[in-house]
Amino acid sequence: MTGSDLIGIMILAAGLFAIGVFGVLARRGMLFQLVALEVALSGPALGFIAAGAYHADPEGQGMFILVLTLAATEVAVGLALFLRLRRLTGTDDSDAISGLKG
Amino acid sequence: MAHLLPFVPVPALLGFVILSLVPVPLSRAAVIALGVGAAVLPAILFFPVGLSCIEGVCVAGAVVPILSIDTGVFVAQIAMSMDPLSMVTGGTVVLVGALVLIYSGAYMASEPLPDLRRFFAVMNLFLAGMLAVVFAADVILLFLGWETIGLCSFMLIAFYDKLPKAVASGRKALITTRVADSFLLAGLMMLFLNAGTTRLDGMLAAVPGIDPWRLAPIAFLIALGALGKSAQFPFHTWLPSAMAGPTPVSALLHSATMVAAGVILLARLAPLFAAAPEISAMVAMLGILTAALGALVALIQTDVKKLLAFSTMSQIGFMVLALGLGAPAVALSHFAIHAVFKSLLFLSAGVMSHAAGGSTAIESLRGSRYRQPLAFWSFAVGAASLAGLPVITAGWYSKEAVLAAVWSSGPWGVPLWLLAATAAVLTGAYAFRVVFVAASQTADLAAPAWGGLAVVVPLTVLTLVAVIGGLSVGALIQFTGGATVHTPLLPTLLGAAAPILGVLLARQLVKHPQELEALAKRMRHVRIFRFEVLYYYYFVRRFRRVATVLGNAEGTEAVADAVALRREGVDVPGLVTDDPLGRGASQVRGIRTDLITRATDGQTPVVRMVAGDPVGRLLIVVARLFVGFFVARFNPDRIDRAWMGLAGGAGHAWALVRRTQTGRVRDHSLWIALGCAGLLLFAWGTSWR
Amino acid sequence: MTAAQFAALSPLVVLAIAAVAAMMLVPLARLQIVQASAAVGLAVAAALVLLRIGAPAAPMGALFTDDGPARFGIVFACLVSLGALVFLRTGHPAKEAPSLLVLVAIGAATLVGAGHAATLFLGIEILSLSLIALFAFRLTRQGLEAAYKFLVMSGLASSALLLGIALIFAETGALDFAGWGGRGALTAFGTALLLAGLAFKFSLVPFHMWTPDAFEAAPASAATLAGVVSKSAVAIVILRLALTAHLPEPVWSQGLAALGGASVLIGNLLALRQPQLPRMLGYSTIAHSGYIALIIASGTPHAGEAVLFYLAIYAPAMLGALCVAAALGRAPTLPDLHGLMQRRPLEAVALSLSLLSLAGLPAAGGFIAKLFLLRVLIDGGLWVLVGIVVAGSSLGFFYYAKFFTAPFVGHTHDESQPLPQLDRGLLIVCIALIIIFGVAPAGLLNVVTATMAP
Amino acid sequence: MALIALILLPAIGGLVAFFVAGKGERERWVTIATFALMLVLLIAVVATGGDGRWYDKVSYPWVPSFGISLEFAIDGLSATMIALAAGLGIISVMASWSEIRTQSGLFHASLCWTVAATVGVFLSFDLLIFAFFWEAMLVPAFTLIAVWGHGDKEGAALKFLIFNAAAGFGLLAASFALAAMADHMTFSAFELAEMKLSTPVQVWMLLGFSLAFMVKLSVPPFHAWLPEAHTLAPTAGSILLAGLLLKTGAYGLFRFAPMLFPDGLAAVAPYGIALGAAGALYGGLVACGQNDAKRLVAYTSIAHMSIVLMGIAAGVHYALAGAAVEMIAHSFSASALFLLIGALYERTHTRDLRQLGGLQQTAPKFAAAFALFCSALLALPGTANFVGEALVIVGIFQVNWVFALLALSTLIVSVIYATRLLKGLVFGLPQPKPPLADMTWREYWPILVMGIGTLIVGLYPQSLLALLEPAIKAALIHTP
Repeated sequence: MTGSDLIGIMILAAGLFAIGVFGVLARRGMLFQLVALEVALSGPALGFIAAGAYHADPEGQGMFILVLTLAATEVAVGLALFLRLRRLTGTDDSDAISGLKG
Repeated sequence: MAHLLPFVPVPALLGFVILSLVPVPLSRAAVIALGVGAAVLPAILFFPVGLSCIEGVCVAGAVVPILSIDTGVFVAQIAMSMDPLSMVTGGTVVLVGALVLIYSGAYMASEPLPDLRRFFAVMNLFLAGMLAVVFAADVILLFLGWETIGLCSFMLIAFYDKLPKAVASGRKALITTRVADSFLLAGLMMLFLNAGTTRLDGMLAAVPGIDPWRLAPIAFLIALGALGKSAQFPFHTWLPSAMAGPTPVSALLHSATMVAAGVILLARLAPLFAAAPEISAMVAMLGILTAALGALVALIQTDVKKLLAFSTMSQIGFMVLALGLGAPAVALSHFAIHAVFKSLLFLSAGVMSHAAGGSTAIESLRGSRYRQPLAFWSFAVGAASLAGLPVITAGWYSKEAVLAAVWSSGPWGVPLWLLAATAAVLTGAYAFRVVFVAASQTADLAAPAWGGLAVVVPLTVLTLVAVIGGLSVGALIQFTGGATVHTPLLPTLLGAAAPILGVLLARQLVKHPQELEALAKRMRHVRIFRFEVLYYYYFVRRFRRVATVLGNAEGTEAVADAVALRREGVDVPGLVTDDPLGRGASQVRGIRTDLITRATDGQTPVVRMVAGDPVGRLLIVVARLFVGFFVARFNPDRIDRAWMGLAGGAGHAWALVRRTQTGRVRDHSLWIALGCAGLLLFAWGTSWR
Repeated sequence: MTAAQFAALSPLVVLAIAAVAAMMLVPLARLQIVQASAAVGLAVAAALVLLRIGAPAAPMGALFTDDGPARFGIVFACLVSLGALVFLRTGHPAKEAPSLLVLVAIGAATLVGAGHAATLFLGIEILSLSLIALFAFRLTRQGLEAAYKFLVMSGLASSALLLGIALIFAETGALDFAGWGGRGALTAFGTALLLAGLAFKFSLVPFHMWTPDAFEAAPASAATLAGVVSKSAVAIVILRLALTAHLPEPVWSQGLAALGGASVLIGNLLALRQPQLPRMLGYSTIAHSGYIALIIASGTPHAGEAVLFYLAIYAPAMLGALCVAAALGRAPTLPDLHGLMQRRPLEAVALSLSLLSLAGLPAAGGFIAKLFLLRVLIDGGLWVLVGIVVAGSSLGFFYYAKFFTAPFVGHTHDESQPLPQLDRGLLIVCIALIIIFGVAPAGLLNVVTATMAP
Repeated sequence: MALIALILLPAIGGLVAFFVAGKGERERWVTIATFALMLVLLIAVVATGGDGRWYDKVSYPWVPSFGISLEFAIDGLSATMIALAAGLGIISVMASWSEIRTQSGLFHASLCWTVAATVGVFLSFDLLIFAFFWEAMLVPAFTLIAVWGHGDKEGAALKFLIFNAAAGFGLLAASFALAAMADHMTFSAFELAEMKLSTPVQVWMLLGFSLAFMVKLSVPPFHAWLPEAHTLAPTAGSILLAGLLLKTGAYGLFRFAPMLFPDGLAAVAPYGIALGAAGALYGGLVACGQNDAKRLVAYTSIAHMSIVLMGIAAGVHYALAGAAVEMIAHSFSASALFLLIGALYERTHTRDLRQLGGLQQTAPKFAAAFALFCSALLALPGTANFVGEALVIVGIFQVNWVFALLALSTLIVSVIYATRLLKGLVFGLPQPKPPLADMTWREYWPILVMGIGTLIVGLYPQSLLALLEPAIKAALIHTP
């Protein structure tokens, strides 16, 4: 893998991250926000794989596994919160749960 | 006997301390006894001191040191002088003081006990302060006494404190003299810094060494201070209103002693003024101006005390004139004689008006000759002395000495003499105007006679002195170091004729009162007599405006309470219209026609008095615009409001920033994204090369 | 694994055992027992570190460092968690909260020892996830809302952090802090994103939005964990980054200074007229994070000591204030505090002293902390930052003073429960620490200096 | 050790008062006893005689790694100010005997702690310890105003706190900058004074210091906190604020500006004098427009403190002596007037000059006391205020006669506000209608003591100046 490949993949990773961020910003549904979060996390995951490959360093793959674990736990906790919130408020609109402000 | 000198003021001071500070109830008789005794004792103590002068102890420059304080910063030498000057003035003060207090023991006897006690306490304090002024041989003691008598004057003028006018008059006197005192203090400080000592003799010894460019301002400041205390033009306005005090106060403070303190000071610092001739000339000019104007204004007065006040002003003008011309001895002799006859006039006028039901209007004295013969005749003697009837009165001798000094004072002597002689004519006129009115018949003679030893003794003694004291004038002048000036016969004769002319004029005026009224009416349109109004307009009003605007009185709790009450519908009289500094009037909306009206509205009483005088009005308009401009710049709301604006700005910022905290997770995430973007931009910008 | 290495790791092991034990005890024992087991774990972990005072740093490899700041951080995290455990009242029959609390402590302990991206990441995630669970623990609408928002934002911040690490990794090929460096564009971008991710956990403006919500909605002791334990751990890790990594310079220091300055100003501004005590404290922690960030950004020789010193003084004040807030029921506002002095003098004194310390006025410890802050900034000649600190603190006086007075004036009625003995003990300890740090700071300063000594 | 005891005594006394408070008047007596003990201790220290410059001088390490030490020294100036602190403390307790009925323990504790912190300020010669006490005194004073004040007390207290605490940063920042320039880490003023700094650096440092001092002195335009704080504070608070806290600003300027920055002070002195003159005039003018008696006195404090500033800035012997005397004199007169107005307010529940009057008819003791202290206010010769102001003005004449004339004009303004106070309270028809009770002994004796003090210093200033002379000599920056 050459340096320019690495840059290309890094740009892709950053693009994934940006898409995820945009998803969180653009979607009001909580479920979609959680999905967008997964997309955002996949960006760095890709980055670690690519960088690990470039430097021939297994640590990159180790980081990849950690990121995946995190993504899974985040989604698990997030889904639990989502269910509880929807039962309590009857909506999945994240804009609607804005009781804490000021 | 010199060692007795420092103890002369002590009884008076003790009297004050006992009467005012010792919280023990005293009976009426005890208060009077204490108060009068504390004033008589100094006279008794002074007697041996005065006698020792005959033995020749009192020479110029004789000083009794009291103590010297090394403050670490400078050495303050407190001392009393035993020179002829202080002996003459001191003798006069103790004599007049004792007599006036004896008199007031009877005059004030019917006042409520607390007021009586306060009266005697302050009178005693005044006497102590006055003695400090006359005996002081150093500026510290001098200024101590100087300010003390100023404060006592305020307290005594405001004695009838339930009358707002009395308190206002007292404040006016105190503030006006304080303005002058500040000048005096400045002058004394500069003199002190140049001479390096607080002793007056040391200061005077240093005078020749002082650069004339420095000496002139020093002399100027000191002269202003002295003139202010002595109610000379342009500080004269406080004296007539000071007559709101009780009559003995007017007799002691505002005729005989306190107002003459300036004269004493000028006489004591005569070498200083001799070294600053231009300032001396100014002093002389102001003196003659006051003498003439005072006499003229006295002529049209309808109140006997006011008349005497203007007369005091005028007579002190004569003394100041003499001082300005470099004849302190003459001025001092006139001071002594004037003190005697002026207090005599006040005391006897007090008796007469007492018999007339307390009114001090000249008209109400009509018939006093039959009701109060003793008082009337002593008044007549006093008036004769004031007018300076030739040969038989003391006043003639001292005034002649002044006129002679004027005549022989160089190229300007003759015109000045003419002016002074005119003033003398007017003096005779106004003095005898009262006498003639009091001597006339009236239907109502039923008022009770009033007298007693406490009244008779002072009147008699003062009358005697006012008649025979003239014989001592020559000796006095010699004693205080002046030379008898031999004037040509013509001015002497003319000078003698002046009072007689005045008496004739008075006769005429009393016979035809309408002429006097016409004169009074005409004089009211002459601008110089509107001085009082201008003074009020330019200083008092302006000051009040500045103070109110600066003071931001709306912020105070009391006003806030009043506003709250008014909101509830309760009428609060003191809110806007009764603003203590009187700026409510400007709130009134009137029809505004032209600039002048606009600039002068709300000032009705004052402006009306200047109406028909375009120059005066223009001046006022300019002054008002000028001050308004500056006051607007100076508004303290701005200092405070700027600070509070900062606080308010922070509050607004809080409300603004707070709105970013919307509670929506998308908005919050947006901030995170923006933060990331910002940091990335920063990283991009700084790693670009 | 050598004995020294095991000894260095033993606190983490003990904490992990305690967390598991507390979890296992839930169906078997009463809440008190569960809490006790958590407390024992925390205390033993702290003691294990303290026993090794003076011991040389064990060679642990890049994943875990065993230096002074790490030990300080572990003890600090354990003790503050112990304090937070005292007033951990979730108001819910579930008894898992103590276990979660120990998990937070584990996260913090991991984070403070982090010398490698993996530990950094793990520590942050353990912290975040257990905090999310604690925020939501009451299952109230507000708690869930705060937890959800925190989850989403924390996810974003984590991805930013990870992307940053990935970018740096891509350029430098290293994942341990010591290997980070260089001046390439990728490192610069990576540093920016790394900073963003850390700033979120450190609640620096503009990544601060979650803080007040968490303080308002979560149980007060969860707020303590978020505001003190997690934040201190992040502070120590940022400090370690500043000391060991050679991150590209203008980005790291000036970026940190910019975030810190913004936090000082905006945090204080946001708290200015906030009527609610916990929310106000939330905003005020933003400002305090800002002060600490400024210290680190100054890069002066004493910065490390100043950070630890600041944290040590900040902790008892925040702990005391939040304990009182917990005692007064949910989200007490300014009027609720009126007359507190007559009703509950201990709470009133503790709250006032805590606020005094946070405001940085003597004789409370906060004054000394502020002195240190100013000294560090002035040593660095950073007069702009001094100006920002002065402006921010002056704003701070306003709201602290308002809450400071409230307990002494007026009267209100309340029928809340009297405070348990343990809470009283905690408050007394906080008061004592605040005063001792305020009038005799030499001891603490010595500890901090010794900690930072190489 | 005695010096530390002087600080610790009131600090501990406050704690004791806090805990013994309850039924009875125990906390009041404890507080009085504390201050009395302080006076005894102070006399014991002064009686040792010292070495001509310092009566006692000690130094203990506090935070050695920081270069901070507990560096305390006492000379005549410090001793005078501490005596004032203890005396005013006793007077404050007496003045609040019937006024303070709620949370009396905390009140007296705050009183004690305010005094303890100010004593610390007067003794400290380590800049950071000085700053420590400087900021520490704000807190109990803030509490005094915010809890026991009147009206919008919290607003007033906040203004007080924020102004002073924010300005305190100037002191802190300049101290650190100064220490950073030293060759080793030290904050000892004695050691820092040895440094030779260039004039511009000195000016900057001085500006930092004087920011704190001038806000405390409340020289316009930094005065905005003072009127509200003085007006709305309880009587004891006003007494301590005017009599003690303002003096710490004057003390700091007097002590440290010439000691640490002689060249800087000389360079900015004309501006200092001008600011003081303008401030004195401004404060006086504003005082003339007040209806609230307490507010009026508060503004006179601004005027008098500006005169002190002028004196210190002038830097000549007369002016410094005058400034020192004026500090003491103003403590007496302002505290006494606040005490009197507070006692009056307790009886009438108003301080509005238009709703009061005729005291000389109804309450002659009140009237006499007001007359005495109004005389002091207008700087009547014979009162300490005159000595102070006259010496300051003489000194300024040596420096610049234009400013001296400006300063003299404040004497004119002072007579206007003083007589306004007299007119509103003492003269006139007795108001309000039910005649009020005259002073009780608790109110009378403090007034008597302060009155005698004013007169003694006024008539025999050497009594005070001899004590202050070494400090004044040390503060000289010009010897014309």
